[in-house]
Amino acid sequence: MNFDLDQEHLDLAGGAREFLAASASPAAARAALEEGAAVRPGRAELVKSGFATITIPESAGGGGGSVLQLAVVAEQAGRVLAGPSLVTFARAAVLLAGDSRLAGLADGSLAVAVADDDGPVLDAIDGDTFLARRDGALVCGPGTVTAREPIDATRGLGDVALGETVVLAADAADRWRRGERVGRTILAAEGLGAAARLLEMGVAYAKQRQAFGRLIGSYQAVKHLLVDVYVEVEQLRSLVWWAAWAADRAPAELPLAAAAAKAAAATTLEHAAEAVIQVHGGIGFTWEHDAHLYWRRAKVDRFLLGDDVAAFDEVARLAMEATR
Amino acid sequence: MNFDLDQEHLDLAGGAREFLAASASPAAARAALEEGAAVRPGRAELVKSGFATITIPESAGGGGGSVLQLAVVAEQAGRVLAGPSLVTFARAAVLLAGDSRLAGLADGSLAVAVADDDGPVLDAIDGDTFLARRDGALVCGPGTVTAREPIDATRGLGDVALGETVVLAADAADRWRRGERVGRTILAAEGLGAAARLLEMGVAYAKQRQAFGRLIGSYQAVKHLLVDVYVEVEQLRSLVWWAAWAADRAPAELPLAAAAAKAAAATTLEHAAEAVIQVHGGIGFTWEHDAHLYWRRAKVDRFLLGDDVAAFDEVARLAMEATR
Amino acid sequence: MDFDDTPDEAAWRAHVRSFLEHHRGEHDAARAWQATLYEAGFVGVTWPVEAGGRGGTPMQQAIVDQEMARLGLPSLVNLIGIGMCGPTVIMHGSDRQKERYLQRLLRADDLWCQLFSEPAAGSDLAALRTRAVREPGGDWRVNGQKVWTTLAHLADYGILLTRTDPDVPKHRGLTMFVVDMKAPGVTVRPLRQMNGDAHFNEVFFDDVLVPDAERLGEAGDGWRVALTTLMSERLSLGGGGTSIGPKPEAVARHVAEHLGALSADRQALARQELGRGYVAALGARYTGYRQLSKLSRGELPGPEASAGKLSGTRSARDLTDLAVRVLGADARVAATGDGDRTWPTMQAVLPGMAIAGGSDQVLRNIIGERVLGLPAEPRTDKGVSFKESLHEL
Amino acid sequence: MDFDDTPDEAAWRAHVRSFLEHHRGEHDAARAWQATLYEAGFVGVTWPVEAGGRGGTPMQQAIVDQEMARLGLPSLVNLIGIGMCGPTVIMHGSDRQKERYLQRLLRADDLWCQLFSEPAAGSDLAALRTRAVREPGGDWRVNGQKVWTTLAHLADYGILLTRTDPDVPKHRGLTMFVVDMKAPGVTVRPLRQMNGDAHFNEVFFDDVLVPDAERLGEAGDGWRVALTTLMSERLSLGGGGTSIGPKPEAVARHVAEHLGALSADRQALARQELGRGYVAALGARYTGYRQLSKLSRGELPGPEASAGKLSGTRSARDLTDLAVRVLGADARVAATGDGDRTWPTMQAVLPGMAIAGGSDQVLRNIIGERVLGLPAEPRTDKGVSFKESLHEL
Repeated sequence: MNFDLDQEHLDLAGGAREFLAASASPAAARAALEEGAAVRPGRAELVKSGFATITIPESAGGGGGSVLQLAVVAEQAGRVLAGPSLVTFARAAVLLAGDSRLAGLADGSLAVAVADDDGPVLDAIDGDTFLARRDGALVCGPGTVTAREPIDATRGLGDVALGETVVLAADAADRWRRGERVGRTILAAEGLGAAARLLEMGVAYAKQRQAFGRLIGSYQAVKHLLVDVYVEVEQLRSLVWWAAWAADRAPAELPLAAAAAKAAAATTLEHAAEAVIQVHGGIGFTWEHDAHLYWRRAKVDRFLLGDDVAAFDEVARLAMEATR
Repeated sequence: MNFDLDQEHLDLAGGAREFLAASASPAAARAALEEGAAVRPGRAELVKSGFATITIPESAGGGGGSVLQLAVVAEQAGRVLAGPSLVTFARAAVLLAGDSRLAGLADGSLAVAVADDDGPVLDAIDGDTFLARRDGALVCGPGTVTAREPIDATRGLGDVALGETVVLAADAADRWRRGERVGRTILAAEGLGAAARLLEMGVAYAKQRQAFGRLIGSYQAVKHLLVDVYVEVEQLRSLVWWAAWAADRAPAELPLAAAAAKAAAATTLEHAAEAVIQVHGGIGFTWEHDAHLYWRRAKVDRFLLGDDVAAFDEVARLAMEATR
Repeated sequence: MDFDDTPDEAAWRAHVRSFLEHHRGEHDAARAWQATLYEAGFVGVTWPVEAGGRGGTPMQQAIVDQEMARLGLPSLVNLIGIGMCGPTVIMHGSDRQKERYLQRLLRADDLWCQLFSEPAAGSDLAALRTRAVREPGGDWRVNGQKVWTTLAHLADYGILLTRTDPDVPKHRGLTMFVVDMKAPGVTVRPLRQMNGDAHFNEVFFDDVLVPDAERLGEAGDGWRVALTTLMSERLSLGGGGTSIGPKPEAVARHVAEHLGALSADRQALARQELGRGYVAALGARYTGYRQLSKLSRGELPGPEASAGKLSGTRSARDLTDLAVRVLGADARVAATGDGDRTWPTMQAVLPGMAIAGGSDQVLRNIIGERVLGLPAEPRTDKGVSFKESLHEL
Repeated sequence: MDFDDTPDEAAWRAHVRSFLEHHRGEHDAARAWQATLYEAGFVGVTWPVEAGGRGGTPMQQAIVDQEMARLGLPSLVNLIGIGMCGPTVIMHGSDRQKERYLQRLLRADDLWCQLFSEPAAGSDLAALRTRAVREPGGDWRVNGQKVWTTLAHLADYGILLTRTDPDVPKHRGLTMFVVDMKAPGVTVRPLRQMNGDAHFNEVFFDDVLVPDAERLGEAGDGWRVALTTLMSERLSLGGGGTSIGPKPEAVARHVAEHLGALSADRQALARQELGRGYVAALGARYTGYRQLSKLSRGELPGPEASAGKLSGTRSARDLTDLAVRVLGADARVAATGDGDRTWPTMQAVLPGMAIAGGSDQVLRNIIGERVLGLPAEPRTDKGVSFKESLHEL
């Protein structure tokens, strides 16, 4: 066993951080919210960078890489609230496997989004090609998108009314589920990055702000709040790596690992955002501070790809099944 | 509005504290657990003191007092882990209203316990007369008691197999429900006393024990733990007083108030016991320390008269009904 | 013990109710509405008669508040003036100040704000840096910045806490003033919160001249004066049985409306959450009633009143979270399909509630030390002059 | 990244598994069982060869542990000796001590205990008072009391931390010894925990003579020696992916067995609780695997290993609470109708887990300061001699 990132992953993370930190930021997320500015880095840049298409086979023009590699990149995307989500690319890559449209996803000529059956769709806003389920079949087609007033504008949520669709696969249940699970893994990786970044912000502030003659990080009330976030973030990191590894190497473990990672990401990111706002005091709940942009991400992401409640329920069902 | 105890109540509390502190104690609870010693002060003493029979009308030989008065006494009983529970007397007084057996409850010639439909019965161990529900009717009769290995020996829990019963009331639904709600109120009052006593123990220890050159109560980690218990205890106190007042004066408010008090007592006593063991460190989880006797009370009481989950559910249902 | 109105209270309630029902249409003109209520004797109920008040009881004030809430009427426009600034002027002001300000404040002829917090002085209020320097003529020149000032953009006057002596320990070098918000050198800038609204302001003081006659209390005695203000504030946050955040009944109604759309499993989970939040909210409410009863007997509000804010903030957060969750897929966006923004908006306001008016951490210290009598932490800033403390770290 | 055994690890696992399956019947005689395993090379896997160990990797040790757990075999009787006392002797003992003690310890010819905690020195271990005074001949006379000593009633030897110089600050006046538990003046009394069991002891030292040759490290250097022991302990509590309290799989099995007896609403609630506890337990387990991977690359266990204990204690408590709840009405008593005491017993053990081996509060300080780099609290006991500190408060 060697449960840690290899040097190859660390190099990939470094490259992704460099690209994403230059092309996305909390400031861009604020501008998207405030002025409807475009989400950064945006589809075209993400595709061009090669990061969005890592899991697409080389034969279709993608990177031919692993889910773990994409998860490593997704953590970096979460740190800077990048959009559109790598979740969208990851799911689409699974659903379009073997289809000629996969090349369109890889070269950026198609702007794909995956429409779940319930409510506003992730990255629908600038989508032109929608994948959906119809009576158990996987279908694809254009759609009319109605933007919804955003909590987190980087998620591009909109209602989708599908136009004329074609059937890509008649019985797509397994493929759809794998897409969801890979999507949950990448969503959790983005949540990991956001939560880890929040923790850094909180720790940095606690080392610099003083009250009553001491740095506030020396108070147990502040210190222990941040430690609890640290513990959650590190455990989330372990679950994300496990789920990504399982997606690549141990499909039987993926359902449990992906549900666990999804659930842990939802609660960890929410706890991190609330704790870090609290540590910052008044400045933490101002519009100009970055904390609320991560808080917004937390409040939205917890409801994507099933909510935390559904994920915990699934973990319990799978855990009980495994004992039979 | 004057939502506070009157002088009459304060005097009653003082008298009850004096009697109960002399006749019951955590040490007695430990002896009951260790050697099967009798529960203190025991039925006979409790009846003789007049405290157990406060809510029985004077015409039947009782005190003719209020549920609020009994709640004031029950708080003192909870402080010293007295047994049998005043819950048993309070419920029996409601169920036997108008029946000749009520005088037997008042003069101590009958040892009554109330058998719910599920599992081990409170104060069954030394009971000779059992009240129960059969097909909607209120029945009464002797029973065979099988003692159960106790978590908290002061609760006298045993399985009851009823012998030949007589029907006291054919349609006893309302009376049974009132008995439960008055019982929940008194149970919550006993829980209040136990939780308040735990808090005192924790605060006293935090003012006296030192670590790393300071009294441990000066550390925020300890201080805030105790403050959170304080806040819960004071809110429980308010809910107990409200429920008892409602039992006497505002029957329409009793269902919500009793369910809220029951639920709050379950969680508050549990939190208090766990926090105060934690504050005490190693000494807190020794057999010789009193903390675990209160912890045992918490672990049992939360499941009496319906568990906390059932009580929270009932609060929600009543709250939603009230908005219609 | 009893929850019923006394005969006096019942008569007062009937009077308040009938008046409000008759005049409820007038509340849109906020200042005029307050003046109307003042003329009716419903504003500053507990203020002394000589200060323009009614000399009434906290219970009478609570009855007014309850009847206003029953009709869904908004809070008074000058609430901070009535709840915090006025009581400070009553306690520490000169006769001229009382004469000049109090009645106009109650009538909302003048609006007031409170200028205490600063960017570098949040929880540690006494670390504030806004300087007031005595001029040769005896008046004061003020420079500095305040923050989190509600209503500053509309206010006519404010009570302003300044540092007048940096060479003594921080609590001893402060002085309080009444400041004219229209005076030259006062600049107000709105400050947006995380939900996008601007309920607060930053206020900049740039060589603002304040007459010595507008000093409140002695020079150097500002901390003691500020404690009067803060004690008054304590009662208005989670005290007296008022709810922090949403009323639990409103959440129960909202959940009841949406419950049918949920699966049976989700209904059970929603009821658990509602039950837990509701019990906490009831606990806070009835604990507030106990405080109110004490006040009505003439007891002062103690530090235990802060417990209401501590638990109220938590239950408000939990209840609001439930209210958002039952929106289902709409919970991901800022407005439902019908355009309802109530719960997402409430959700975005609550993180501030655990900070404003005393952070959870500071309130726990206060209760731990002043109610439970636990020892204070060792202070590293005791006896150090304010000036030195700036260079300590 | 991979979770698979390397070829070497796989071979080791096959060897361990086959040996254990062949010898599993022998574990009832605890000392003999340990000796059998020692001869097989399964005890002290990571100890150096010259200390009687195998010079193996933490992963090889983990494989032994996993295979033992797979067969439901109990822990080794001398676990504290192997995990804490032995490593301390290896690091700080004389050649004579190593020669005399180490191999016998691994074979369980001698059992060992660790004598650090005292009634007045729990979290603040360095405040201990047990005195060792140098005799004219150079040996030491020990008086004092230790507490929470696992296995003291059976142990042949213990490592004993004493105060030898009360006139210097508390961390500097300590000295560590190996003490013969059968020596005159050593009295062991069982100490009952809240669940009624007596896993711990009090140990009294009454003029016990300890030869200077049994000193571990220099006089006055006891704190540094103790840190070796404590670092070894850290790994054995919630580190390396082992569970604190019940295994989550065991809870899942138990819940699955009882779920059918619950209402549909209760089933939904039980699944939520199981899911939450299970995710936390998995998070702790896989974080432990990351630590194990680091150790196998030769990195030292850092303070972040304590995170596993912190979260493991919490998830163990929540999972056990669920396991008790699904017993229904039997949850009120200490044994089910069938006489099963598993879950009530586990419930009564867990409060101690948040205290023993570093309380939650102390672990949070350590992680906050040593992992996150947050500033320490001001210390009031720095530089004060131990003797003075006793009179400080």
